[in-house]
Amino acid sequence: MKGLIYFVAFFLLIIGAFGIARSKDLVHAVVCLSVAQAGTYVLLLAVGYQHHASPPVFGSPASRPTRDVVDPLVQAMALTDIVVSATVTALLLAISIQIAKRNHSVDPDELNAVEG
Amino acid sequence: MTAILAACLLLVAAAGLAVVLTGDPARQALTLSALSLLLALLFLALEAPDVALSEIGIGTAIVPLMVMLAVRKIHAPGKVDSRSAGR
Amino acid sequence: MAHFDHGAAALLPLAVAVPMLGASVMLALGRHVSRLVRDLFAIAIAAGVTGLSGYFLAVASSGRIVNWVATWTPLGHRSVGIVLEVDPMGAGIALLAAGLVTCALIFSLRYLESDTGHFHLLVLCFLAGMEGFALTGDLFDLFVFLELMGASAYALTAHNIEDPQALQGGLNFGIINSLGAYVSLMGIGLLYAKTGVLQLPLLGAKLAGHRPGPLVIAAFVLIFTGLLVKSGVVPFHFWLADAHAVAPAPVCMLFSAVMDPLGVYAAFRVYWTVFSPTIAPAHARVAFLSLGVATAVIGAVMCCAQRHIKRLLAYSTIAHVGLFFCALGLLREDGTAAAALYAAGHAGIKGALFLLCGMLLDRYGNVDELHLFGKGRGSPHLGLLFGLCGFALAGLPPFGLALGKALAEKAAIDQHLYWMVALFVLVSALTGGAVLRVTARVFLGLGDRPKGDAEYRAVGTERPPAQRLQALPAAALSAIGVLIAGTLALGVLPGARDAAERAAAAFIDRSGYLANALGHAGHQLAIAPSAPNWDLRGVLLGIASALLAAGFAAASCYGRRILVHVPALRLGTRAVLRALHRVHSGHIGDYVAWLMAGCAILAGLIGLPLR
Amino acid sequence: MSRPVRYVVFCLGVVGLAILLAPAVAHLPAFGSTFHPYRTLAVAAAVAHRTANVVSAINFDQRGLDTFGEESIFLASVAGAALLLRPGEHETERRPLGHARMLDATRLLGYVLLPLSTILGLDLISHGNVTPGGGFQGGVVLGTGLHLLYVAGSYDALEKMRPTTLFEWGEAIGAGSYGALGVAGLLASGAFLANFVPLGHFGALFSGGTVPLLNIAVGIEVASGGAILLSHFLRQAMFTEPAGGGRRASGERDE
Repeated sequence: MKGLIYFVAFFLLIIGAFGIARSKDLVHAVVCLSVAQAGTYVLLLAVGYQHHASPPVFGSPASRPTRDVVDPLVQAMALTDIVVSATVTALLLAISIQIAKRNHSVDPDELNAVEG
Repeated sequence: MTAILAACLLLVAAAGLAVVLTGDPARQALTLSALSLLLALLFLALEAPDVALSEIGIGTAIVPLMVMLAVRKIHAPGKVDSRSAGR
Repeated sequence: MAHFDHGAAALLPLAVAVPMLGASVMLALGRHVSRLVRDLFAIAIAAGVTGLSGYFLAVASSGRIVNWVATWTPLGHRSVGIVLEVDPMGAGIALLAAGLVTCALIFSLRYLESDTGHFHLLVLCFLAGMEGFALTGDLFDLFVFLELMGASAYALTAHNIEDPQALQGGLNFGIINSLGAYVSLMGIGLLYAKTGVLQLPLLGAKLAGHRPGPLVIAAFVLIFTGLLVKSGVVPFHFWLADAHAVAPAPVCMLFSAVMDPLGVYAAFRVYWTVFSPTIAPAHARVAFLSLGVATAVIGAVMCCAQRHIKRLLAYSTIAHVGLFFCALGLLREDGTAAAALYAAGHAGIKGALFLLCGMLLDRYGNVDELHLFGKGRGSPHLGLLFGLCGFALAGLPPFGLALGKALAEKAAIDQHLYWMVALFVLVSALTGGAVLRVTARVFLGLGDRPKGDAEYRAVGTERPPAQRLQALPAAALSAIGVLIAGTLALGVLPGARDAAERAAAAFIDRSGYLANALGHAGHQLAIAPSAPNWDLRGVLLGIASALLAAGFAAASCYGRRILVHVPALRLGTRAVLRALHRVHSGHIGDYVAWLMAGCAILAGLIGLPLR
Repeated sequence: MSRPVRYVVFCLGVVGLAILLAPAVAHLPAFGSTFHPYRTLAVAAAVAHRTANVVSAINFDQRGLDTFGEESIFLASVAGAALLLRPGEHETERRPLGHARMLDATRLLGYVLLPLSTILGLDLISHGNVTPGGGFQGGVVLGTGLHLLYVAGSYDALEKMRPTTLFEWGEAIGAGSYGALGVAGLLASGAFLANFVPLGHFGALFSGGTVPLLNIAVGIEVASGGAILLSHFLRQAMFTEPAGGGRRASGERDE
């Protein structure tokens, strides 16, 4: 199980990066970036997991927390990470839209505004 | 529990691969929301309801919506090319 | 480092909160007030943060300032909170960031068109990110502020949506930096899995005394990947030239002068506080020095090969980052002190050069060296300042940059690393020489009139010709003047070297950092006997670099005449440059591939010697 | 670099990473183990501050500075997207004319979902300190919920309900209150973001001191900012076009 979950985490990171490397469309590349980021969520939550533990939320007012819960810190980190993902995606999509207008293409192979 | 977790993980990996291999960004918006949904399930299985809620809100709604709007702007026929007149 | 100033400690978070509150006000009111009010408001906020950071520096020089945010002070060795821990190095770079943002805002008083206040808002967010990044003592908090700097910086880079280069530069910047940050976050996750803490001082305490196992090495490599991307270290540097060449001049200045050095600062902060007790300096040194040398050499060569002046300056920043890495990579107090002075001096000069580029763009609508050939004759003031900065960049005493360079060379000689002295002299001569070559061609019209400038693509303009400024705006000139004067002051004020050495001693003092974080008094640091700033050898090496730079500039102005007679040299140069150009393709896919390869290279550099 | 060369460089990197990571993962604590030292501390600290949702306690109380940074990222990104999606020099923004022709069923769905999503969003925000969810999740639901009106095809209604200035004010107030609550903590008890409000009873609606207040601040910011973000993308995709371009103003409509 341990091998599988960490493998999936790094697999998502690498496959996302690979998607950017082979991308023929900037929007596609931006989406692949968010796939790469999904790997970080999986890794963080895997680190904090504990078998037979509950979510770190003690809903009912009366019960004092006595049971074991999974690590809430990695969840807080993952939450922040998700916000970052959404905002970066928004910015990069906005830039891609403008690139499409100026260059009439969003294929990285055909963009040559900067080089050398 | 372990079986559910393993199933979720394999589905997430497959969905991630699918998103990357979907060349057409318009379809990617759909595969991406599928990936997000599976991620949310995985997060629930990992006892992280807060994260699952965020992922559903962000990953299945806002980001695919932005992707679709961006694709519409970029790839709508005639939309981009008509810009050349303005430059 | 014994006493704490609780007043200063309580105020630490304000360095982040004040610019963010300013940004909120800007968002609410920016549309509804005049341009001037927006400008003055933003300048006032940045100046306030500058004052605050200056106060921190003054307090920190007699003892670290520690703030467990929201009073989550540790019980024993544990705390759930975030710690802000500031030593003179951290306060110094925070001061540099705030001061340069103030200069950038003053410069842009009449520079950028913006009718919503969003530009100012983003600059304030960027400032908040840099301040948090400099002051925090928590690994995840570092990531958060890295992303805050990033998000504001991507948008600022692509600010000019009419310019394809700006857009592509912004996109490459955004994708590579985000990917680097995610890789870092994975490393943070691994380290957290092993130790269960996130605060830098506590992480160091957890790792102390253990042999560096595969997990620690992996965490080191992953965390450093993101920080090295931010610093622009080879092979993570590709985005840097793209972004720095195209952002509005005042923003470029912030990128080159503070943002990249902040990446270097964070890398060594994390190394010293977290990893130094397990990956010993003797092992890590090889990795840091190799990266530094590669970065310095590739940066310097690419710098000389550019004709887009801002791009040239960007590669010169890469070269200097390489030099900082070499000095810090000695992993000793003297090298660290030298790098601090070097980076501060570099910030002033490089900042001034980018602002001068902004004025060139303003006047001539172009920053192509060959296109501008001889056109700058009408602006003797700009030319004079440009030349002065070129000499200062090469290491001419008594600028602060030269002082840092001289001390770095001294540190290298003390370690018998004579090749490193040669590297410092050569790289600074090449980068300074490239700026002098620009000065000679543009402002003096020296050398052969270059051919083929018509073939070159137009260089992105920041303002349509009708709106170009004819007179040099006083505000902009004064910002440039302050930057150059500040660098000069750094070199001539007595005590600059002492202050840097004390800051360096605190920076590498891990046990003191830990003790202060836990509320204990650290041990007393031995204060070195006060030394004069300059010694003869340093001055001579500085003058030699400056002369070499002038010689190099002359040679490249008249180079074609020489090279015609030496076909082998010409062909060799051309082949090398062509290969380098092909690698620096501007293609995001290539950059991602290099990022992955860079991870592996870093892993090899740090992991193999430990096997 | 050519594509094959790029793939070779990439693959070499991946091979190196694999060699680095495989033994590292082997040295990690076992998956699902009980080694979570931070968890133990964080739960105790959350209980001490009577916050039933420990994730919220960490986000807003124990590590409130991280969330402050996160909200700043959000503020910067929304402003950045607005800056980048502004109409260019040669572009105009066309006003939408009339209503889109939409299926009644879709429309109905939109109108039904709107109040539902509003209620859900408000509920998520207000109970963030006791149940899963919080300002961010609720804000996202609220912000997107408004766009159901767009799905319902009534762009005019959306424009009326979503005056950008008002939302900018909302976002500014949300982000500003987070910082202001931090400064209030500094003034009231001498530490930025200190939890200075009475803590209430464990599990109650208003428990956890500043946690529900910060939740509301974030909720306002994210709902307004999310609405602004989506509206910029929407305007860009639907109504921004080259000035004098040959396209008819009311030519194209919804998908």
